Amino acid sequence: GGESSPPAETSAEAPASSGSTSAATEAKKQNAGVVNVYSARHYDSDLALYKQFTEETGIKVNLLEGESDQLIQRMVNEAEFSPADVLITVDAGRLWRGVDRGVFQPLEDQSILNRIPEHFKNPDNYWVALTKRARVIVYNKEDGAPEGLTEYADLADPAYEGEICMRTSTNIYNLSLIASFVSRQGEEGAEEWARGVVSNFARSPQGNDISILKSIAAGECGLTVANTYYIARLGVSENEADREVYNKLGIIFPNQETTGTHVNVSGIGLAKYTKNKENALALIEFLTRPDIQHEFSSGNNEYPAVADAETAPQVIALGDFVADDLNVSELGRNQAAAVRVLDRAGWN
Amino acid sequence: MTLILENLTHAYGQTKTLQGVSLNVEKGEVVSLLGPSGCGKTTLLRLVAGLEHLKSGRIELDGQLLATEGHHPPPETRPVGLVFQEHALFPGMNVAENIMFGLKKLPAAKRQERCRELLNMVGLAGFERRKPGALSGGQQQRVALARALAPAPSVMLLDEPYASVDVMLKREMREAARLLLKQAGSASILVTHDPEEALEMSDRIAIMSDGRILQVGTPEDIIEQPLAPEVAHLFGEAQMLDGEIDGDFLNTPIGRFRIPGGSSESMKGKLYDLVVRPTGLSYHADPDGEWIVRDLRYSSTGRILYLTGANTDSLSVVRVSTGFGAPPVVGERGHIDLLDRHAFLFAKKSH
Amino acid sequence: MTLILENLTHAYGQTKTLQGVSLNVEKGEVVSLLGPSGCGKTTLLRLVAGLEHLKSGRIELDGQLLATEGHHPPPETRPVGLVFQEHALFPGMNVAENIMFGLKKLPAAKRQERCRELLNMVGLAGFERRKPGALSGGQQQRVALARALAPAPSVMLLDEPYASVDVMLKREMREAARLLLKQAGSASILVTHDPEEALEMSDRIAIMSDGRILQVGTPEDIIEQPLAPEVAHLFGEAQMLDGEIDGDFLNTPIGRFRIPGGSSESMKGKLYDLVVRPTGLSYHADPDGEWIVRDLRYSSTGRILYLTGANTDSLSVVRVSTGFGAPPVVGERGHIDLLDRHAFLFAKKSH
Amino acid sequence: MSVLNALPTRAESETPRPLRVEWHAIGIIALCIFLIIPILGILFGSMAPSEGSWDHLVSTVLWDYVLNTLGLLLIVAVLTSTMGTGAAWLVAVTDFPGRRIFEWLLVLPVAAPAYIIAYVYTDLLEFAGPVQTWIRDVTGWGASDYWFPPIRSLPGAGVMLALVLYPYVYLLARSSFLNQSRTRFAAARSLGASPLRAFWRVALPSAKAAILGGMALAMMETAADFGVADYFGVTTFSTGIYRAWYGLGDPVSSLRLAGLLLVIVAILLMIERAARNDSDAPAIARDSLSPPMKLGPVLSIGAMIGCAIPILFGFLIPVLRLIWLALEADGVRSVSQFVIFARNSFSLSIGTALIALLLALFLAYAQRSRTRADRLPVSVAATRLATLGYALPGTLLAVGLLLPLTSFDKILSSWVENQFGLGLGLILTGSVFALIYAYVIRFLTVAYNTVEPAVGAIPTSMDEAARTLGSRTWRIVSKVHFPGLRPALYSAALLVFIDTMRELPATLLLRPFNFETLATRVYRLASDERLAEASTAALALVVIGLIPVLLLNKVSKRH
Ligand SMILES: Nc1ncnc2c1ncn2[C@@H]1O[C@H](COP(=O)(O)OP(=O)(O)OP(=O)(O)O)[C@@H](O)[C@H]1O
Ligand SMILES: Nc1ncnc2c1ncn2[C@@H]1O[C@H](COP(=O)(O)OP(=O)(O)OP(=O)(O)O)[C@@H](O)[C@H]1O
Ligand SMILES: [Fe+3]
Ligand SMILES: [Mg+2]
Ligand SMILES: [Mg+2]
Repeated sequence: GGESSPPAETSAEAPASSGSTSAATEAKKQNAGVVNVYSARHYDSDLALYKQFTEETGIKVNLLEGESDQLIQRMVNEAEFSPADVLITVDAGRLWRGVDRGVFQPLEDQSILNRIPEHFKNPDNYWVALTKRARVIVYNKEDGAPEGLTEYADLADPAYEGEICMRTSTNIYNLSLIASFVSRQGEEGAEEWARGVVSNFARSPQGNDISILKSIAAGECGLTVANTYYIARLGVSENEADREVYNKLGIIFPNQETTGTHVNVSGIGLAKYTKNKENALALIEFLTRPDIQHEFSSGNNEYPAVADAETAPQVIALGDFVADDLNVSELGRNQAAAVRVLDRAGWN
Repeated sequence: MTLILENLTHAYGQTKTLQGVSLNVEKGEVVSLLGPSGCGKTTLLRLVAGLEHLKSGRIELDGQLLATEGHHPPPETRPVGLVFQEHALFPGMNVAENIMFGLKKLPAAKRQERCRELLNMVGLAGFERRKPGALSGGQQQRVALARALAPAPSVMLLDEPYASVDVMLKREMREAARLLLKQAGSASILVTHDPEEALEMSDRIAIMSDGRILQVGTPEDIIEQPLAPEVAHLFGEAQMLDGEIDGDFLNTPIGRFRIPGGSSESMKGKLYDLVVRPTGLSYHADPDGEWIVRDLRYSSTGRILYLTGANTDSLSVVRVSTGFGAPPVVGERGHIDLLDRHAFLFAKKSH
Repeated sequence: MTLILENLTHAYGQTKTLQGVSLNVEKGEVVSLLGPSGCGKTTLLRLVAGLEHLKSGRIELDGQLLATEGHHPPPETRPVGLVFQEHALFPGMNVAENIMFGLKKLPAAKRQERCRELLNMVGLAGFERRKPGALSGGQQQRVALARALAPAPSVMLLDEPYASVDVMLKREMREAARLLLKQAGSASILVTHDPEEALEMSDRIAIMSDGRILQVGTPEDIIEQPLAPEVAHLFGEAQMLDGEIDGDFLNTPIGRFRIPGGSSESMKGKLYDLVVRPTGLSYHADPDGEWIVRDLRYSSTGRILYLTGANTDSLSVVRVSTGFGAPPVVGERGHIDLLDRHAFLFAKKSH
Repeated sequence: MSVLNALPTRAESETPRPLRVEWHAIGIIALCIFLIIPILGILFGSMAPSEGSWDHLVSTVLWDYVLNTLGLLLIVAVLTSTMGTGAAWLVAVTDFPGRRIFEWLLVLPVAAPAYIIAYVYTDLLEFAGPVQTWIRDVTGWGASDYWFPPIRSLPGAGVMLALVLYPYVYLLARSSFLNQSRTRFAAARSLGASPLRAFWRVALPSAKAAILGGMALAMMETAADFGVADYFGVTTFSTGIYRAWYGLGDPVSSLRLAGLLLVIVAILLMIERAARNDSDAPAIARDSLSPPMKLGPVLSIGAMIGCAIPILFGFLIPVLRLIWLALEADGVRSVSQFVIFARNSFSLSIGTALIALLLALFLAYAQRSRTRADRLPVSVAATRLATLGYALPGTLLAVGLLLPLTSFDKILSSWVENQFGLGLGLILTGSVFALIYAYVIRFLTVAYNTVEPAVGAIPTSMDEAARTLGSRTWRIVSKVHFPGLRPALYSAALLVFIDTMRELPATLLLRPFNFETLATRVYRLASDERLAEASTAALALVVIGLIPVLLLNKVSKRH
């Protein structure tokens, strides 16, 4: 949509500099003026923020986007030669793995740390969250709200047989959700739940959040779980068909009475071998500033990670909720267990 | 089963290859097609087989139209077999599979039987399992022949099927093939470069040149009464000389010959082609003779003398056959007489 | 420039193809290689050219070792030209480019010149721009010949270079090629299936059979004194008969022949191969004769009678050459005499 | 070995000789080692002890991986070979209205990445898509009142992949059919074989090497595909490898899966090699100029439909839909930003195509040469391994390459630092060099499989003739072989170019800072589930892929 797609020039800015010279020599040359970002966030709206950062500080942002795990792998391999100054990833599990594999160094800047609520940063301050997204239950309003469905656990209820559509087990969002089950109920509990869900599947796991949301609206699927920013995005889309889909969707924030709705984060950490620490900290500081946090919210429809940042109206419109206060590091720690649970439950 | 070719013409792009060819072949008859390289023999066979489309004319088989302008039934619907000049064996199949390719309608036992029979005929029993790539040139050619003969088609077209087969085998093979063709009652056209083969193998001979048929006739006709110098030239190692009638003599660039029957009034001063075979000349030694013996070579049918005119500068030779008596000596002089057989005079076409 | 082949052996896998072949060819000499299909002629040429590796033996050129066991210089380093039986023209290049391919060292003008010369020789002037795919079989062969002749190599190997060329052109081409080869002083080996061609073209003839050389000699030697029945059989349309000496006669399955010089004591009762050319027999009519005239065919050198024995059931014929007088009538009886030329008796090897 | 078979002539005559140092062989092995680093890395890596996840995988999902992967491979093999071979034969050998146009239109689908096609088709055909919605609107049916083939399924994935992969078979088969002797085909027909039987018995066996080569490519790409399989929820080795590494966090199990996949692919390739047989085409097809077989009106229509189907579904529908989406998303506005992405994509692709082509030629010739000892079994095996890279999921290849590259970089960098006191940083990693290296490893297979049958089909008699005329290898290759190889070389360059254009995982991981290609651009948007916005970039990707397709058409016309 219009808000989420920045004007053309912004995204053209980043690749404008020649890519053929080595990143490392480039870093050397302009040591004072750059910050090298490895990012697994690939939203056009982020590019606008980097541009704004450069305008404000004169520090040039060199961007390398990729998948979280590969970026971590690359940093591990590069070790002390790594040009990376900060790493941004989109899932708590990945942040946890980054810590696990030692690519971060602790953030010591209290002014930054203080902005972030406790369970949205690493206990040892290896990273802080930038944004959060809730994973909510979605149904088709025309079919009426499913009665008694208030918990994730209820999705395993045989009452919803043939209703549920899910993504595959390669998808990190669901893995994190399951990981939270594993944290609370152990592998067996999680598996029992997963089996219940599997037996309620309307079709084998497939597609992505957006496509499943459309299936809900079309009536092919009765229930799913989806990230809030996808739902909000449909609502503000310029495309009329998208807005029609949005209008048909009903949202349930699960576990309001108990643990709170499952929330995931994207986060940023300082690279262990950063050579532009000042600039890197400046960038982190910038990205956690309340006004910029608001931009995240309006640009990509996410919830700000910083408590006093203003949430965008289309996100507020989804409703208010109590979030799970499980430390998101737990999600990473239990991710492998989540995969095993899904394998055993036959959730492909 | 009569194959009738009527006034066929054909061209590859702009290159005219056939210009009005007509020919009939009876059931069981073998007609040889003889002519210089590039004259259109292969093209003619390809037209009959349906591999080329004719530009005009018609082909009839047994009273039924086989092809004409705008009507070109595909090759597989024509009862026509073709031995390709370039063999065209199937490289992935072994010899037996190649031969049995055209026999798919027969039961397997019959097929095997026929294959064995043909392999014996072409002297390749025991080669069943070889791939064509592991055969010598002549062996490949024999397989190609056997493959085409296998289905005993009503019309059989053979494009130089013996070119790379040695004489002895060739003789056997052509007798055997002739028998097979006669048994099957096929109307056959045999392209060959070997006039002797044509004479021996065929009921009739057609002589082609430059996309046209010059003469069709029995071997005797063709040998004894050639209608064109080109025809006469083909047989018996003939040589062709330009000449002008001068009284009872023919003056040629390499010497003069007496004309056996003398010349008529109307021939006087005209230009002629003399086509003469070594056997159409006789030689006797004579110290005053107009010819000098330059060389003397063996052929299986006797000695051939090479002579040049004593009174010309030309080094061109004329070849004369002699018997097996005492040979003339190189350097001696002698007379040459034109005999009234195997020597032919053709009035030159006016330019 | 002498090419010496000494005791060459070769095999394709388990198939032995050459078993101790020795042959010398002098500078400027043309040696023909004659032999049945599959006897190893092509293989021999490939060994000399360096396309196959010999198993044992040695090849020398001009006193220099060219190849031996374990020493196989690649073809491009050998001063050897080869005309391939299957032509092997380069399909992407036109005729002129094909011919000039081996002339890369000459300046362009010279190259063009030479190409023109050779094209004239093979009768293909004007075909420079044609791709090989648009040539007739004989035309392709002629291009292959011209291409090999172009660099005038010290050793020239010709594998049936005239197989698909018509007689008239063949005669011209072989004279021209002979001249070129003599001029270049090449030592040449010419594989051919045509005994007449061998006789006419070559200084000496080598007869091969089954991977061995049976006889090497001048044409006269080979014709007049064949050392093996296979050799005698090759020339002059010879026929081979099994026979047993019975007094002064030779009894064959198809009839008996009187032996011209009579038989010696030691020959009595032995088995013999009779190889006889039509010209080695004479016929005269005789109502009491032991032979019956069955057919009468023309050949360019006279009539050929086909006779069968009157006293045998065999339908096999014997062919006898007659002169040009009044022809015998089919069905008449007569005598056949063996002449003392062109008829050869070979004692059968004991089994 | 296929090449040996392809040259049935006189190869056996080689007398065995003692081994000696052959520089050729050493060169090949060195090159291959250079190329199989990531594969070796995987094989070694998979031998490390696993942390227990392996047993878990074996007991739960491994069989799904095996069955689904084999199923997918089977579907792709069947569909690509029938579509590719059939279409190739129609346009190469027969004549019907529009043949010339179809001849090059048929290549087009190769320009579209499979995952884009998959996105587009699901968008069109899924329950919520316009097609089913329309059906429901017209008929008034509800969700459960009718059956519609589920697009996101194993067969669906097979069809998607086959639609973009059949051109591999098509291109290779076509050039093989064009080079074949028509005389042989004519011989079969004059022996009474219908065109179909003649095709089956004569034309097809001669083209077998090419067709199998194309199928092998399609199948390897299928084995390596992640995008389609994941989106369609088909659990294959490729998705499993990804999950084992990133979900289970167990690289060892991931590498074991990859090793297993490679073994399966290698076995399939061995079957493929064994199935090839002699296909020596004579040098000169006498009637190569004569008109192709004319089809009657009924057959013509059949042929046109047959050729139109793959084009329609593999290209026309998806591209039109993309255009539709691009217009809807107002993508026209953002066209200008594609110039730089396109330039990056284009130059990388050209570079990779050229390098891969050269290496493929080198390897193909090494396999062909029969007089040298470089046909040592080691070098044959090395070549086989070196051309297996295509079957590796790109992610794994990238990771597999990262390790040796950075190690080398570090050594280099420390050395420079010690010697000159210069902080060099990492030169190779994160440079265009690393990218091209990765591409070449991956796409050499494509170039090799395309070039090798063509090289193998050159009759040895051509070489022999040229050599007896005094020419050495280089001149033979450039003057005698090149004209015949040209179509295959162009096809190989085209395929590598397009494959490079759309390569994603290695590009993502190994590229320098601020370096975007069209593929990464498409990925950014598509991975954010913004199909509409991605459509413009996807279109650009397809359009640039068309450039070489058009060029190919131009040059092959001259042929
Ligand atoms: N690649 C091969 N593998 C096995 N045997 C072969 C191979 N090539 C040829 N031969 C056999 O070797 C023998 C000699 O072959 P060669 O080509 O030398 O014969 P040739 O005398 O030239 O015959 P032709 O006159 O028919 O051309 C033949 O019996 C042939 O079948
Ligand atoms: N594809 C083609 N394009 C142009 N001209 C061709 C083509 N094929 C053959 N020709 C020409 O057509 C003429 C007749 O060819 P054809 O093959 O019928 O000759 P042929 O009599 O069989 O000769 P040969 O005895 O040499 O085989 C030749 O001059 C040849 O050059
Ligand atoms: Fe997302
Ligand atoms: Mg011909
Ligand atoms: Mg031979």
